[in-house]
Amino acid sequence: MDKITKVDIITRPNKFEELKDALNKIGVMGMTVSNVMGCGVQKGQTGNYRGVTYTPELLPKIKVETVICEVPVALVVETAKKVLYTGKIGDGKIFIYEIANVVRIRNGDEGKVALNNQP
Amino acid sequence: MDKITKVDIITRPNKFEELKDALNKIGVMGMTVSNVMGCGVQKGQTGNYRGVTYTPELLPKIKVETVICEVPVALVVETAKKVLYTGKIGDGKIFIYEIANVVRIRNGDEGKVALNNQP
Amino acid sequence: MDKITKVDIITRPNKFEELKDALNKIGVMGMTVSNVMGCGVQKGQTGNYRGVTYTPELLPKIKVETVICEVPVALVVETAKKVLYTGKIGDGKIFIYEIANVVRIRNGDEGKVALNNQP
Amino acid sequence: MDYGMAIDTMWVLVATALVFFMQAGFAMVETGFTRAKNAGNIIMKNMMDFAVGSVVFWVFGFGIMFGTDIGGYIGKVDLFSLSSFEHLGLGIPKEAFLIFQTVFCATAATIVSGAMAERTKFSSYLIYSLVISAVIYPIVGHWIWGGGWLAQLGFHDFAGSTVVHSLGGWAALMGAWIIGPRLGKFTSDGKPKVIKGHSLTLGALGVFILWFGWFGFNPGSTLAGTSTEAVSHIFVTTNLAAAAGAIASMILSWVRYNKPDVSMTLNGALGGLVGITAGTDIVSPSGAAVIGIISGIVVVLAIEFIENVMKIDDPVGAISVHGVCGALGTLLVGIFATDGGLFYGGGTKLLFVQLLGVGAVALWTNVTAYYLFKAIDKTVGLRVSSEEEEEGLDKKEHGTESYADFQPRVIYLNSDQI
Amino acid sequence: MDYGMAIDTMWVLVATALVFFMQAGFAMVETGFTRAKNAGNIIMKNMMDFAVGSVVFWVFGFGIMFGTDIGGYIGKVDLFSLSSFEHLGLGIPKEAFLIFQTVFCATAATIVSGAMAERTKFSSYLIYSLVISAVIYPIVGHWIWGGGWLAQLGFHDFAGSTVVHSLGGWAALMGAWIIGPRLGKFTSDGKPKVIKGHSLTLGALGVFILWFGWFGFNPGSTLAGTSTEAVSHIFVTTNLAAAAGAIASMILSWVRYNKPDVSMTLNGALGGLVGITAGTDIVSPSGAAVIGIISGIVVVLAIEFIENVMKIDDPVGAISVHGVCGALGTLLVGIFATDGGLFYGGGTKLLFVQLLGVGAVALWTNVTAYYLFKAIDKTVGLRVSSEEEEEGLDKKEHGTESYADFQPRVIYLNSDQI
Amino acid sequence: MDYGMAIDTMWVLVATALVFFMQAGFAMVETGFTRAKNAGNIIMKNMMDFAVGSVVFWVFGFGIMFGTDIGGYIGKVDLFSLSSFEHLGLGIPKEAFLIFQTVFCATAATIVSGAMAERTKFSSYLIYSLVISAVIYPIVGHWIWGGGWLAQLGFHDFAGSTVVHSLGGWAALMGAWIIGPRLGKFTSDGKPKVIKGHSLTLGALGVFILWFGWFGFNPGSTLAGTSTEAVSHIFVTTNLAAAAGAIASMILSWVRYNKPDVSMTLNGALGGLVGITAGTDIVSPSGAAVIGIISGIVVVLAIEFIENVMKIDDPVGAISVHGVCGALGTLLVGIFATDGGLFYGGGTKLLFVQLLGVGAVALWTNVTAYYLFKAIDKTVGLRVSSEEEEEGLDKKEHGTESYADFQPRVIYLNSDQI
Ligand SMILES: Nc1ncnc2c1ncn2[C@@H]1O[C@H](COP(=O)(O)OP(=O)(O)O)[C@@H](O)[C@H]1O
Ligand SMILES: Nc1ncnc2c1ncn2[C@@H]1O[C@H](COP(=O)(O)OP(=O)(O)O)[C@@H](O)[C@H]1O
Ligand SMILES: Nc1ncnc2c1ncn2[C@@H]1O[C@H](COP(=O)(O)OP(=O)(O)O)[C@@H](O)[C@H]1O
Repeated sequence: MDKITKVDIITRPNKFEELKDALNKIGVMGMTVSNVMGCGVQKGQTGNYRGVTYTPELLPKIKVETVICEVPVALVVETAKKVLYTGKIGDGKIFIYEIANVVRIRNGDEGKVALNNQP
Repeated sequence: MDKITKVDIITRPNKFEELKDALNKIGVMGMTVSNVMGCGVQKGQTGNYRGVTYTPELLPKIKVETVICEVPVALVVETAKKVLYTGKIGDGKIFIYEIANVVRIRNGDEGKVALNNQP
Repeated sequence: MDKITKVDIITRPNKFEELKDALNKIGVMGMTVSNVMGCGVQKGQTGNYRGVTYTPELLPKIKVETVICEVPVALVVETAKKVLYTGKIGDGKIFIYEIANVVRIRNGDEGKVALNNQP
Repeated sequence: MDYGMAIDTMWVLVATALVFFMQAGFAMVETGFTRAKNAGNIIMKNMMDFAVGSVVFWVFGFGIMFGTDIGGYIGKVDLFSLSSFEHLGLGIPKEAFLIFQTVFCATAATIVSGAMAERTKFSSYLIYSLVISAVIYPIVGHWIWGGGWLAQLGFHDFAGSTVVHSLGGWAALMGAWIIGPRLGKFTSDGKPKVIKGHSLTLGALGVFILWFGWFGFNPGSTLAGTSTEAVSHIFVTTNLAAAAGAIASMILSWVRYNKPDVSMTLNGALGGLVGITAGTDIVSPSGAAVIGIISGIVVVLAIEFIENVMKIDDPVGAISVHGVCGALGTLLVGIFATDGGLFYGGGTKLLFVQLLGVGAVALWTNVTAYYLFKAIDKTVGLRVSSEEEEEGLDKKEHGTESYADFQPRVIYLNSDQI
Repeated sequence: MDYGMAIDTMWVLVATALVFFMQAGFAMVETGFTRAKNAGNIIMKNMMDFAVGSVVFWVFGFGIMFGTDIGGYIGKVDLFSLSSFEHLGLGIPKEAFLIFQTVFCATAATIVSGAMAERTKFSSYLIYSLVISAVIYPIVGHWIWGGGWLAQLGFHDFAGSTVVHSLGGWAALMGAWIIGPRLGKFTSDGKPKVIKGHSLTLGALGVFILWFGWFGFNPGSTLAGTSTEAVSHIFVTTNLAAAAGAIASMILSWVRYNKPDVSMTLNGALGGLVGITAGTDIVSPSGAAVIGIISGIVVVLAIEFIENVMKIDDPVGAISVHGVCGALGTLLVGIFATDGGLFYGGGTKLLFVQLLGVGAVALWTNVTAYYLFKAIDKTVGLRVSSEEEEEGLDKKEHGTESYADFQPRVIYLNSDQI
Repeated sequence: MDYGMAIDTMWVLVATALVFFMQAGFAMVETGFTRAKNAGNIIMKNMMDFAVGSVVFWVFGFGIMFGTDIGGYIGKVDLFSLSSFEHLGLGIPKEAFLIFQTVFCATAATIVSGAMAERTKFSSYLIYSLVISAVIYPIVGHWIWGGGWLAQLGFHDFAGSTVVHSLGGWAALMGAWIIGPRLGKFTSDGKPKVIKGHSLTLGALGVFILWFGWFGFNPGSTLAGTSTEAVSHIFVTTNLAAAAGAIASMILSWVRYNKPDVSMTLNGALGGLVGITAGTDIVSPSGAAVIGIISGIVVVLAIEFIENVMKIDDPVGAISVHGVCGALGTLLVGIFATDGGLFYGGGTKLLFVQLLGVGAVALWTNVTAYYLFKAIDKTVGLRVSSEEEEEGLDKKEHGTESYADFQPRVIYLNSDQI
């Protein structure tokens, strides 16, 4: 069985559309996205609510999870880096895991074939 | 230490109740669920907002994460497939990972025992 | 390359602030948090809506994901356990995985260095 | 200058505006008590039954309701309400009376949308809405307010507990029964499950708006701002019944469910308002408070009965609030009317007339609404497909969603009952 | 036909409806400025203090407030407000006056719920609500509007800056102080933390509704639609004070926090409305604008003072808006009254009477409210458990949740302060 | 006692309160149809244009609009509206007239905020708001309602289809055009993309409130509650046009997009209301229905045209609803006026005068608004930075967020178009 890898990309919400288009272009068609809150070096814009000043330490981020097999991991990472890079704190992180198996429920496909997105 | 496995099931939101009941029946009692948005072959229903037509590319999905040890992975996958199968695009995917360890905070149990759900 | 580990902590939402402070103190500066719903031994408070009684089986939880390398896993687990422990059902679980790699988008750092949080 | 007429006209028109605003109240209550995925659909129904009702009542309904009486049963159709309606002997301009009656008609029509919420086809709802405003409501209206047979018998329904509310409630009963419960509302063995509303705050806002509008609905029905004692009295009884209804429902829900239930309390206030509407002018403040208490208790029991025993799914409690409390309040006039009521030594005569009227309207409405909904079901179909229902009517019937910027909680829905 | 009385009655009743609607405004402001997990509880409090207040004021309060004067301090109790109250010499039916006064009483009662929001036991709140409507408010009302000692001294509080608003505000002060701050409102070293409201839009809607209702509150207090110059003048001064208050708060918040603060601006509009209420009939438009500006500035400073210095947690700013601006506005009558005010050559006589009245009401209310809340605390308990508070009062006190279809943002709450 | 004046004054003041409440309606429509991240900003704009407008119109605008005529073009400035304005020959107190005109002025001002929503700097909006209330609106008001040249020619704009609505609409056109579309509104090749509103329920509530307020806007413009026939007629025509507009838009959207569109239907009701406002007193009920239908159709087409062809981004459809339907409704008076209209044998004279008036106001407003917005843009800048726009104006302009307790759906925004 080929190596299946999961790539988790945590980044700015407004970058999603571009990221999705870029990943689609290199053949990554499936992904799962969620709203998360990030805590890191980047801090939020200082605000003021009824006279009390505060600085949010949690910032809205998105987590894009994509499981790949045929498309090389390095290409995915490169693509994501290119699209998401602004050079400012808060660009986000990419986490890479190995994965044991994947199953497509619709037709029972397992492994690599479960990831090629034909209808 | 026994092998601990994490099974992530991404599927249609309205299937959750059935899935939960089926998993409970085979002994999987604990799970963590989140609202995610899925991007894949399935596309949303074309809509129209104030005269502009659009087709959502992100669809509401749920991600059910369950970490198992005694219950065989194959049984979990079979059960999920049976319950979630409709044969239509968008049934979703199951991702399987190995996991290094698990800790139950309440009593400090680690590994396999941390997963048997007695109160 | 040093071993990179991901620690997922699923616990009560109102514990987040304390947990974050405690993790910061031992050097874990970055984390990603999401709202999840948990299903386990713990059941919700029985409610009543317009005359029908119900007991929620899904409870609001948070999932704190943190990827670490220099800080020892055991220390993170110990710290989390100390802060999150109430002894009551529903304290939550800690899942530990190995991870293949991590990339910081802002500067392309990979692996261990990508995790040290200097601006 | 006829100052009296000017005062009366102003009064009726201010009341008209207030009663119109009740449409916003209905919209908020109905949408607040149902799910977010159907919010836009409910809004549309509320908006359209008022729009359609306004036009249809002007074209047909007003004539049927107030045209020259034909045998006590129906008024002469008068397309576009063009004639002078002098036989009514109005103290205000015809057009003031027309618009006041229009907003009442629309109130009756809109009651149904709550009971049939979250599963009714939009086009079918429009048909229903047209027929009730053109025919079903105006005929009952003629019987009671247009000089028809019930009016002649001395039936007393001052502002419409029966004409407006119970009529709407019975139509709601037939609609909700024929269309069947929402998917997942009952377990396979018939136990009701919880389907929570999506915004208690909007629901409560709706109740406040309705209560506010009721200060037009009841006092406006004097058609006379110059009747100062009467309108003042009506304000007092209306308010006390609503307050007592809310308190009674709250206490009963506290006793029965261990906790004071928010939505039941809101329903109790509405039950009190519906209950007092028939006798608001001729019961004492204490009588009003008692009517409110009775309505507040009955509305809770009725909601439970309809759901648990009859297995009918009425998401907002419209049948209980409008149908049951409307009928009940009309009957209670026979008991609490200070002139002619049973408790005030008036014997049972009025009570019997009230019973007759309530029964006749229930019969008429249930029968006509039954055939109407059956006919719609057979032809265009009454209910959306189960796929549409699951995805939500907003997406499927209107191609949109109501809360695009918020993360919906898609699970949770059917998973949290005992 | 007495047209004058008809016009006056209509005026008072229309005003009654508008003032009633302010309950919806309070409900929206209070719920919008607090957290989603307590929204249903706040709704319930707003609904129930009106319901309970309506009944209690009718049964007891009205007599105490307007019954035959006993020594200048209290009116004769008149159960169920049954007597004719002829000594009042009303130009409108008694029942019109009763219902108008009822909605005023409920306004005073409801102010407290905002200041004690998110932590008060529901049953305890009901007790408070009953006592303020039955005793605390009617006695002050008697002093000032019922012909009592302050009225005899010439104290001028036209529509209730003191009677209604500062009374409510002082009760709120005692309540919020005795119950203590919400969990997490202050750091261990006493620095205030941010707890954001859950819906600025509902909060703003509430402010618009209140402003709208104030067009009944102030002009209605003439009790006479025939006083055309007076009511017109009151409309102008009421509106200008509100507008000036909003502008002043906005500018001050801009200066102090670098950004024009939404919720402070909303509070500023309310502060202006409360401030003008006492003198709306006897200050000039320019005077009204100045009173609005002063109120708008003071409300911001008072909110900061109460939170930062007094360490009292008032989630919606009720103490500052109603207590502080109410007292202040009443004093400013002594300065800006075109007839008798200090700036108009009237000397300090009126000002002293105003000061006396403001002080007396503050003393009375703070003392009675203090003992009331202490007594409740000792017996049934004032505050929910900390577990209930954390989970939210909706779940724990009412067994429900207000926004079932939306994913709550459960973290974030206490984690984002400096 | 002059009862007639009392009745007229009450009428105007009740109408004033209703028209004031339309501000809440605008706030809800505009915020509901735009994104959650800008909700607080929109609220602030709506609150502040009323507050600023109230003050500025009192200080300057009222004099310019109603002061002694200078050459037919402008009234004599009268700081703080102090003189007696006897030349107006009012049947009600001056202050009643002042406050009634104030709420109309604020309505004109507030229209723009919707069209420029989600990208305009708050401080710039305040400047615009001040200038339109002080100068642009009062001058047109003088031409038409202040005895100016258009009034002298017999131009008929009863309650302000042109004076208020089309003026606001044209200013909105210039503003939205000059500031440019929201980020992501058009693809690089100019195709419009979907940016959904965040709450259809609040939007619908706003429409109900506006419709309710219109029962003050149109009938109040008689300035006479004693004109019983006229006010009753106006109620009927206003309501029918709104209903017909909603139905027409719904049907057209159903035909064009295969589904009855919620927000278009809401716009249709508003289009009907705007369209009828000019001729509400002198068209028949049938004429009103036809005007409503035409407005309902045109509003949909105009929204499409402005977005697809003109590539102007008007998030709430303000230009189409107020500008286009306002102008159109004014023209249709020339056709449907039962006395003088083309279809009623009155020839084209009135139609030409209407055309002239509509054209003159369009010219004046577009030119002055153009230079105003350009001047603001050159000096303080009209638009927020793109970073601010992306994060949302609530955070960046006001340091807060409107819905702190709900998980926002941050993705989805620009990603779901064809
Ligand atoms: N060690 C970590 N584990 C999990 N998530 C992390 C970790 N470090 C950072 N993140 C996520 O990445 C986001 C961006 O990180 P941050 O330190 O603010 O900036 P940068 O990505 O530029 O280093 C954070 O908001 C958080 O969601
Ligand atoms: N490669 C992938 N990585 C992560 N998630 C995926 C991947 N492919 C699909 N998914 C998830 O599975 C869901 C269903 O996939 P889709 O291609 O639409 O249909 P099917 O499951 O029938 O193949 C998607 O919405 C997405 O959430
Ligand atoms: N096997 C599992 N896989 C994934 N998540 C789990 C598992 N067991 C428990 N959880 C998560 O942990 C939470 C707490 O578990 P629960 O059994 O209620 O109490 P405790 O943590 O005290 O054992 C659950 O709500 C769920 O989110």
